[in-house]
Amino acid sequence: MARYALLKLLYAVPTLFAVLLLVFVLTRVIPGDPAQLILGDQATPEAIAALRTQLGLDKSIPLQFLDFLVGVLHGDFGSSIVTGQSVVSLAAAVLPSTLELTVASLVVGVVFGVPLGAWSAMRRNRLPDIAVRIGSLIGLSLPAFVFGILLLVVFAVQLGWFPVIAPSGDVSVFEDLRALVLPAVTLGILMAAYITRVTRSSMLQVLGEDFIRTARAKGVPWWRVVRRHALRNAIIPVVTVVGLYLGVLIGNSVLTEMVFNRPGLGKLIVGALAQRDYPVLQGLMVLYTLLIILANLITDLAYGVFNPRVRFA
Amino acid sequence: MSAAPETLAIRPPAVWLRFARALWRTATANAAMMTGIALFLAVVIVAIGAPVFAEVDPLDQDLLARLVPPSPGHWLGTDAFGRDIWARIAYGARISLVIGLVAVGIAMVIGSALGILSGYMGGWVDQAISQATNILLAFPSLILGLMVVAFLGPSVPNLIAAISLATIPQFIRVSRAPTIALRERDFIQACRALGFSPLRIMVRHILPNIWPEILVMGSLWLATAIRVEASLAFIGLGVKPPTPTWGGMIREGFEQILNSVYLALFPSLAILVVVLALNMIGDGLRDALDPRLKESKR
Amino acid sequence: MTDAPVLAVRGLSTQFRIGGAWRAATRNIAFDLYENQTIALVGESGCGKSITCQTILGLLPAAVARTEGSIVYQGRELVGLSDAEMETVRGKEIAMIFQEPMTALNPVMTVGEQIAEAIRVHRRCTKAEAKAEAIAFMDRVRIPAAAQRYNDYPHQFSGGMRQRIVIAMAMACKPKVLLADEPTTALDVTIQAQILAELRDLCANFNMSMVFITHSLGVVAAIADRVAVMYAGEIVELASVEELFAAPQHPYTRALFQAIPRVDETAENLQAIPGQVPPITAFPEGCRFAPRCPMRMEKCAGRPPRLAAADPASPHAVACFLHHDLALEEAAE
Amino acid sequence: MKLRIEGLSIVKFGGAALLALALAHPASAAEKVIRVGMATGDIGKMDPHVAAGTPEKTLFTWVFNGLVRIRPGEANPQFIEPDLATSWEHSADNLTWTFHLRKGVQCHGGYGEFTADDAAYSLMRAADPKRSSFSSDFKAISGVEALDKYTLKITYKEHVPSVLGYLVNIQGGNMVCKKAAEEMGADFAKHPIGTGPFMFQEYKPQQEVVLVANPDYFRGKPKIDRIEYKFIQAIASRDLAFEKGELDISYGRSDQAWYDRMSKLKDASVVTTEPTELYTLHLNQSHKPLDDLRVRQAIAMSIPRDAIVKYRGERIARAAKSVVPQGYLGYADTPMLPYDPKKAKALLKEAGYPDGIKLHVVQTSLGVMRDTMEVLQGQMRKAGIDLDLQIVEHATFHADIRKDKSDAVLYAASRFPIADIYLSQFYDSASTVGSPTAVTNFSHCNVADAEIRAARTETDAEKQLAEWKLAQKKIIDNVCSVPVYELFDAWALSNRVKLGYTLTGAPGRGIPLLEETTID
Repeated sequence: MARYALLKLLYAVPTLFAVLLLVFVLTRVIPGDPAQLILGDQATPEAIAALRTQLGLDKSIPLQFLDFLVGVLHGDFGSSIVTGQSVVSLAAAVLPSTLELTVASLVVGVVFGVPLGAWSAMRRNRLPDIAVRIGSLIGLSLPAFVFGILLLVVFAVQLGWFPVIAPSGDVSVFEDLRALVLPAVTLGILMAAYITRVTRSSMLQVLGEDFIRTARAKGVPWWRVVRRHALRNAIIPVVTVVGLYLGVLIGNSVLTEMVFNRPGLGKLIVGALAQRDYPVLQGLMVLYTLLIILANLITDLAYGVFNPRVRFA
Repeated sequence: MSAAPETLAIRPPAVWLRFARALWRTATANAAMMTGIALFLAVVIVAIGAPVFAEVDPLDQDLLARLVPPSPGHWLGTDAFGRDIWARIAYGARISLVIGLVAVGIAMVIGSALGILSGYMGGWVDQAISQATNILLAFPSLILGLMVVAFLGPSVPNLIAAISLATIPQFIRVSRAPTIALRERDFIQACRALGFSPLRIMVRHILPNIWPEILVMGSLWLATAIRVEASLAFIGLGVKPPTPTWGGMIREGFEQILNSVYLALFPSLAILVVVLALNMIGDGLRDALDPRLKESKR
Repeated sequence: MTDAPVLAVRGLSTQFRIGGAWRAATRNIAFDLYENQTIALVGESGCGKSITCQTILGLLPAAVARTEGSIVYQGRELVGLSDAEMETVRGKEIAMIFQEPMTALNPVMTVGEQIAEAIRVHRRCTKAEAKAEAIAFMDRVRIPAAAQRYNDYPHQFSGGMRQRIVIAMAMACKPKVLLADEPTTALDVTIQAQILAELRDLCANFNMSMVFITHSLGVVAAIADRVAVMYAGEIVELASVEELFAAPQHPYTRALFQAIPRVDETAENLQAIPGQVPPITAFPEGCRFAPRCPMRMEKCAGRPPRLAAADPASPHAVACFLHHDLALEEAAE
Repeated sequence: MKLRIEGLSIVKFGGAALLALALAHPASAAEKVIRVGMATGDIGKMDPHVAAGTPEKTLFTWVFNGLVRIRPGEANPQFIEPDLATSWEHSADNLTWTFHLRKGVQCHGGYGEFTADDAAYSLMRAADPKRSSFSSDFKAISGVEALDKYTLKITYKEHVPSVLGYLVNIQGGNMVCKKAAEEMGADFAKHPIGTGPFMFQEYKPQQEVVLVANPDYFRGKPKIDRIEYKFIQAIASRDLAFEKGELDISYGRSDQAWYDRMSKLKDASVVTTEPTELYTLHLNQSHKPLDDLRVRQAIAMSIPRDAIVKYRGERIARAAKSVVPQGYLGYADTPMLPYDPKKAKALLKEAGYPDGIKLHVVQTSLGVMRDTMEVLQGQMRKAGIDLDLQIVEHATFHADIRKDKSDAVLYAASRFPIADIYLSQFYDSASTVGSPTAVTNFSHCNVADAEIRAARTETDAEKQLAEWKLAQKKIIDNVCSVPVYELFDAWALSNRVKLGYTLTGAPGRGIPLLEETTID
């Protein structure tokens, strides 16, 4: 398994390189000049040219790429051309809250999605099933920010249980978790909606399998058939979907991060793109790609754990 | 072996005929599917006949009647420019439906084709497709959208291309895994032994077995596709204003959410109706196409 | 043969909900199973053999299937029992094995666990005890190196081995009755013989009765004491193996015998009989075989014949107006 | 069955957790803290001579001083008063200025006393195009010299309309400490050092900057201990945080609906401040059919200025009355073509466009700019003018409009309140985009070059005003652009905040928090 993981990571290197190259070229091909954006609309062309030189943007793109690669090999990802902060420190500042939110919403999604999906499948076409299905579709159709704002209005402003904006500074773990609840639920609802659908569909298929009948024929009580036989098989495709969605979650939680004013990788990437902050964009895309690859790897390994038919070779 | 009576198995000569009959039988027997079809047709009719259903011009601004709540004059209220929300939803259905259905449709076809190919062929084909998938997955949809703008320029077809591109990996992944599992199953082994061409095996034997999953995934991503249009609007790939789209309306609604919740709510509900309808149809389709699928034991 | 049957089935009818209406898939099934006896249910695919077995164990989903009639197991009525009550019967008193060993086992549980589970749901015992017993049963059904293979998953076994595991699982609680639903159909011919021998052996050793479903008369001869021939949801002929093979009475049974040389293990349609088995939604009013029967009479279309002995002294029963004039009392549903 | 029970227990557990959370209250701090919410995802370079955005400028208001300042709460240069300089005098020709600095002013972080040397360094830095975004404001300076520790002499090559205006504590007029700037180099932008009432303490990416009171502030130690300057991009989140009391001051939205809603909050007030931003639609004369005056006049007549002001909100917006914002030195109320869509159509017909015209416009996706453009689009439609909007991301917008890609450019700007800056940057042909001296002349306007340039060096105030007035008239008659409306900044303030002055204007955009500002 370790060998498998290592091999997978090795395969990731060309992916990483391709992503980098794409990001590098594309960001420089699209219109928009970071120097202009930094200096504002009253800056003279002279000042802008000077800043471009200072930032090394007057060099050819291949040369810039080379510079960047050399830097990366030395562990230097450069500094933001907008704020001057080092890319590594920026990434380090936002990564914990991104991971925290991702894991928390994953937990919310699984804790609600799997049981609801299984329940829905077992009560197929009856009231609980219909309710769960419509509920999950509402979860999918309504934008996260509508939920987010709704949760804020009810639980933060009116009931006062949670803060509107995440507390900053050295707050207790408790305060930190408290601020995590609403954003995790907001993102988790979407996740749960997906998981519910997939679990239900997978569960329906598994419940029709012969081995379920075998288990029942040997007198295994129904709840135990569901738990030990059906769910353990039905969970396998869920693992794939969860893994898949994990990456989407990390990158596309921007709106949730905005509503709850949390720092995050997605927000930072979008911000860097808007500002044409090339070094930050490059560095974060490396990090983001690594996270995706890691998420894939974990999914693969988890898949193997849940599915004995898969062998790691 | 099926728990349902085996005598039910009827084998008409052609696939399309089986499809049509099964569809018709399911549709007439399945109230939910009928409702779904009716709902979806209703949305399509509203979209096509928007000028009939909404007498007001969706572009007509009334600067002094902005953010009006639902009322007799504007029965879904007005937006931040005093435009009638109902008219904009009706007209917006045209582009949003096209974008959602076409983008997901394309992604579904290309994605599952690649996924099945990858899962069935294995080896270097699988490696190549998986690597490409990883690269695509590594781009948040926003950045992916930007790539498309940079190369193709903004337009509705390019918008659809961008959304498809962002969605394809999902379908690759969802179809690849079960294909790998199926590849080892006896009936596929048997097909191979009989010398069936890989193409025939993939299309006629693997696809019918995994496409319930693909359908479910498709209905899931439709809502996302319609909404992604809104987020791409931020980077210039959106539909040009003042043309109404549901995604664009939701984006506008975000700005005004505390002033008037209807701006974001109604287009979201419109998306919900379409997704609901398609899910009802999708579930019905699945029942029709998948004779193996049995009722739960209780 | 003792006096009281272990399992007595009377007037059993299983109905499915199709398009909103209840349709009978089987009708008026009746047979007795005595201790140490094997009864074979023979017929084409879709004739209701499997449904009858699953009905006996109450395995059909209540939402789509309902049962009328009576199933008495050792004096206890099984029809109408709650699921929880049935759970004490399944596996412990009546067990079942299936046609498809490839799919009958849970792919994510080790085979050992699956056998041990059957033991543990019916008896209070420790995990270790259950494991030891499971290994003993694996040994008993001749799985090589049983102890080592306890922790293997189903996909690591061949088809024949998997069927042995399914059998071990069914035997784990030493049931009185074994329902075997075409247990050899999916296997190679050589393996088939081994499994049949195994089942015979087990029945004898464990004092067990068996309902054996097959569409192959050859297999019937090898394993059964009595035979019930089924067509379109009904038993059309019921006799001892000897009598049936010596003098088949029902035109359908005769057709089956005529078809033997031309039927291999996988062919399911009888070329010898023109036409097809009618679908459940289109059963004919009278004798269900009438449309395909070469000896069809006018009255065959009117009322369904009853399963009865032509000669009251003989246990050889047949449902055909060629042999007697007895009709089923109740009109077809 | 079992699952249902498990589901329920999860709900119960969740409920218990919520209850537990509800019972815990955050400990209230004894120190006085003002929390300000700003509409941004993050802050840029915290170098006052580089950053030009509202989020950064607001911060600079608290950290830096100028040689002079505009009286807190006002935005008009007529209220200029001493800041780091206590007095000043100038030569008769206005070309030599001498400033006498306050003694004993300390730079933050122990970087020593602020002296004429620092002031000279600061000005040189602001005038250096390599280090400053505002160098053009100081290009008339020929020399800066520290005569002694507390005396600074500035000499000018030519007459400048308002020398003091450029030396107030905004943009290039902010005084940095030489030692800190030199020692830190590029890091200065991460840790700004000034002389103001509050000192930079900590930056958290995407979250906030924390500032603490400067105990040695020359006007006295501030009454509040700390400012938490929070970056909250989404207006809804800012509003909710303010409503719940997690913010004391919150940057609002220039929208009547926002104004009305926030005005209803208890214990809070909504304030609109000058300077306004003037929204102007620049018509690119180098593109057909905008080279035709009649077409431009038709456009001018297709915009219902008053209706648009009503739409935006009368507490938030006022109709533009010239190409220069109201209140600027040299502003002249200049009559413009009245709203008349019928006449506009007729003019288009006369110009050879009986079916109306279509303009291709590059437009930013940013909030109010985009809203305004959509309103214009909806209104101009009625006069047969079709705006084909290509909505692009803000960075692309800035790049594209400087490459002449758009037929018309909607631009919002506030400048130092002297007509010259506005006129020079937007209407002097030297500033035409694409030229080496380009600034923001998007219309290729050149009809008022003579007047703009004459006024710039005119020493006679009367004559100068006359030149500016003529320039504005010429620009408007030629319809180089159509000014639409001016928008105020809107803020929500908790009534617990006592600013210590009456707030009507904020020259640096951000609300000044001073030594006397406090919070109950």
